[in-house]
Amino acid sequence: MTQTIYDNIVYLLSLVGISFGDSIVPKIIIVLLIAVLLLVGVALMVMFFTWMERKVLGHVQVRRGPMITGPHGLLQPIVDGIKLLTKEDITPKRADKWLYFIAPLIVFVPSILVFIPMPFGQGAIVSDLPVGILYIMAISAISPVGILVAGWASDNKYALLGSLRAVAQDISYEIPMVLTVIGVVLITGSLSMQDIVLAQGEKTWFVFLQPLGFIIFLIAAIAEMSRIPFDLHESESEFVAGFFTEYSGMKFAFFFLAEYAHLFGISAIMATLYFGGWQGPLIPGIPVVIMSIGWFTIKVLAIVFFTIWLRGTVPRVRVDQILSIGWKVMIPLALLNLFITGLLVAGGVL
Amino acid sequence: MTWINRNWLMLGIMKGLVVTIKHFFKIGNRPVVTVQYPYERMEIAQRFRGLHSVDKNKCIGCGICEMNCPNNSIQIVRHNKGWYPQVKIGQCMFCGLCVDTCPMGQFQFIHVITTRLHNKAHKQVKQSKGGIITFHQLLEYLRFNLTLGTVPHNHGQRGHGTNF
Amino acid sequence: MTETEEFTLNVGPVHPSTHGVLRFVLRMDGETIKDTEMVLGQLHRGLEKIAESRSYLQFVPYTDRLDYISGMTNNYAYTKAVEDLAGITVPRRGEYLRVLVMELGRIVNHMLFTGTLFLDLAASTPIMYCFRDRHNILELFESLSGARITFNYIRPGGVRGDIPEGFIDKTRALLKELPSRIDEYAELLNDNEIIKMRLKGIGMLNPKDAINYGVTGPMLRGSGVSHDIRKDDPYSVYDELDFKVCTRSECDTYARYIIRMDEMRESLHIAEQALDAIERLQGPVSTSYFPRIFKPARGESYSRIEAPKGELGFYIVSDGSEHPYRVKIRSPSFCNLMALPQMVKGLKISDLVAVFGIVDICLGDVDR
Amino acid sequence: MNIINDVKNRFEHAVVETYTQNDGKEGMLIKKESLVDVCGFLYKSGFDHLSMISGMDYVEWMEVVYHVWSYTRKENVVLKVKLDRSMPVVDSVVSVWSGADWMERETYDLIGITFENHPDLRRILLPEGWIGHPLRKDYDLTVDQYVIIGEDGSDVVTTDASKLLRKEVLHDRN
Repeated sequence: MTQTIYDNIVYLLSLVGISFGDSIVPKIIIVLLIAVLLLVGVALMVMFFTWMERKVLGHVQVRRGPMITGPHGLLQPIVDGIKLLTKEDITPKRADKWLYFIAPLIVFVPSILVFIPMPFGQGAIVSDLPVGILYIMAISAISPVGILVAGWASDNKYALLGSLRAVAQDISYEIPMVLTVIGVVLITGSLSMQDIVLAQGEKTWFVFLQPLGFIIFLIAAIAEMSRIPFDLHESESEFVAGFFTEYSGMKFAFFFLAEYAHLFGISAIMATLYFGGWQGPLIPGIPVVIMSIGWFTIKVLAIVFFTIWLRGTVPRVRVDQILSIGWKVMIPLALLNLFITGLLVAGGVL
Repeated sequence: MTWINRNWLMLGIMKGLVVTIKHFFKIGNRPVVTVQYPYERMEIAQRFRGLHSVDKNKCIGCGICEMNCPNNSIQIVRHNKGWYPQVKIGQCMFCGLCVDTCPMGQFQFIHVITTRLHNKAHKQVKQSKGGIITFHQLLEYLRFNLTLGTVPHNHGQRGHGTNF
Repeated sequence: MTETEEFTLNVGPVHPSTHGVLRFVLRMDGETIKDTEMVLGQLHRGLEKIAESRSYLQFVPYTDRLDYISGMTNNYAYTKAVEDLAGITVPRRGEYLRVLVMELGRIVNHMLFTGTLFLDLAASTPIMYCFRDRHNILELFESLSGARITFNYIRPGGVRGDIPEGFIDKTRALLKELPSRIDEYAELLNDNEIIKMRLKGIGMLNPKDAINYGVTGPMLRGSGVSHDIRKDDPYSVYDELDFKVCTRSECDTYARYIIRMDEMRESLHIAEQALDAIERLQGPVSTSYFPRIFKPARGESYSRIEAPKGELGFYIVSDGSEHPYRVKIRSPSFCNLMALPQMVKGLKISDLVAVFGIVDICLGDVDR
Repeated sequence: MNIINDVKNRFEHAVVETYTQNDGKEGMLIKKESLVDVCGFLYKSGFDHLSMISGMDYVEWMEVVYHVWSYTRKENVVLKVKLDRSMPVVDSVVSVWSGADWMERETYDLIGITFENHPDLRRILLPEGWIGHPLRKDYDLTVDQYVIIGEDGSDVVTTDASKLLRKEVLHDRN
């Protein structure tokens, strides 16, 4: 049984001399604390991503990116957040009010829930679910529903077309993604994220064992994250802003948060599945927990940097092309990868 | 689609990625070209057509500039016992015909492109050290951004963009 | 078979990829375009009517506002019509200076074209690189004319002012630097698989249709018709310069994009020759005296030049008075845009954006 | 310019007179009844590029001017048709050059010349319902016309400025 954040907090408290028996109230308080910690952590990460995206893209494009607010514009995400919160929240006259309101939440909540079985570091996992990766895949499959709802409820043709595109793309890329994940699971023999990380500590990073699987996962992940070249969710040159054309203010902020939380989530999954998660060389003198979280963060940032770099290089793929790549190329390849992995695992090679 | 099947290596995208990463790390002659406007300004050419200025002592108020203005934005008005051209900047399209046709050569463009309000806001931003600005300065900066003409104003109150 | 229902999609007038204020009314079947209708006129300023109440010289700054991306060629097209009308000849040094600025203007236009085209395809980097280099050319224009977009530089009888101090050196340095920049665009964009996927095989316009629709400029040359007014109906000093007409026969948008890349290089070549000539020749750049009250004889003239976007023509009728009796503008954007419905029929809406980007219009030029 | 002679030979009575523009381009004034025939003949003789159509208002009469260019022969030719100002009607040449479509619409819009047999003769630059044709010499420039959004979302042209959203338009004029 691996340690979770909860266990660690209880352990730390017992060190200071606080302990509690079976009473439920402190437990709930600790759980709520963890939830807040998770939210804040994700929000901070998202803020950092938005800053990093603007900065990296700026330097790719011979610009500087944000410079005014704070040193090198580090406070820019906070200013942006304040701006978004203070903006007028518009609901179109003919929109389906209730669905229009609920859609950002349907998109936002799963993108946070994804982090529950995510091993951020040694002992830094909210809950080590035995079905971890399956849970993640299942939860992240909810957000297309929210996108569809948002597009439909806006009563706007751009939003509707954009959401249909987004859903078609999400669904068609989830299949190769799950199929490649099965390859990893076959090698590990467990669905738990923590076990996958530990297995990579014993063997080697799965990116070396599963190169084909990794490439398929990478492409599918970029599509799932809805980043250029697969950002049909927005497709701003055709559909203005895709499914959130009509959204503004707080609701838009939710979509924005969800998008970047999704980016974080999928980068984290990729780091966990293929780059050894929080595993990495330890420097003596630094606590293992902090060191492992550091390694995890570095890996995630490297993946995010790659997506931003890619965004600065390539244009968007057309909708029929993206779907035919998904169905005609990615899924057969993912099946091939699964087949080879299965053979190797059955043969005892892996 | 048949096409992509033949280009699995995506060499073109790789080449592009190399170009962009070169820019990111500033390899070769690829510097950042942004000019941080309130703090630094670009050099303005000698012939730049900014706001107008007239040498008060030499202008004879002949009205040739008024005649040559394509937009009728120049009027000769009385000012301190003399007649001088007055330019409606909001209407002017800075073609330079008035300057070219001035017989005395005293109608000129000066290298001023910002108005008083802009200058004030820029001063506020400039005074801030190291990019950290106070709340008051932030408000001033926001007001400067808001009054650039995109935001609707109350009726009767003119936008600052045209009220130079 | 499932039944589908057609619907109308309104794109514009305010939309990220209409390059201004153009409105499309699309009849769509899902994502496929069945029919395109364009609603123009949101930027109609009545320039032709304005011309009737301005003197010949006063109208020059208005031509800057036509195709506000390449003001120099607009100035020249109008100026040439006036000079034809009145029979004015310009000193050769002035003509070379005009050719220099026009060819630099062509590079400016094509850089903006490249940037916005790929911005429409959602690649945000090319526009930054293009604007970086465009800025350097605009600096030159600023030192020449005093403005960066609305030059009012070429005027009947010559140009507004001789070259300033240090202009030759700066231009030479720029002409040395630009080829490597253009090569870098090519490296970044030309071989990119996604760009090829997006641009190849769409927006087809066969040579016969292209001619019949009155499409001109790079659009026509992309359809395999080797025609360039600079070569076939030479004006200014183009018959003394060495350059070739870039033509491709694929008839698709990718060919039209590559043609613009090639034209940038050709323009650099022309600009170099023009710069050499300016350095070599002595003398004034404009006729010694262009009358302030200018009354050409009765008559009419039609002059057309190869503007970056296509054939730009001015038809001027004079009744012997100070003001032109009628100025008619044949704008390339207007005529090229007419062929768009033909090119996008049956394509996806994402292709509409790409094809529209490749037509390279400027709404100031379309609506006048 | 032998094309003019060709036209003269082919259509004996169509050419009223020939002239030369100030810039040396040869032109001919033809009768409006035979316009489409002459244009068809020109197209067949290689004049495949219709450079522009301009409408002219000479107060007493009206003219339509066609500037045509040949890609193969690399020659210009100018055609002119004289119209009655009270009823300016001429045949459309869209059947010859498809590119004439928008040019004729523009001419119709701005100067009020009607083109018969045009597939879709509507205003193009100005909204439907605009009063008058601006490029005519008797167009009343003192009347302000505004385009407002009507009840059903379509453009409505009005001379009544009181319904404008932006009232400062009026203030600025004075």
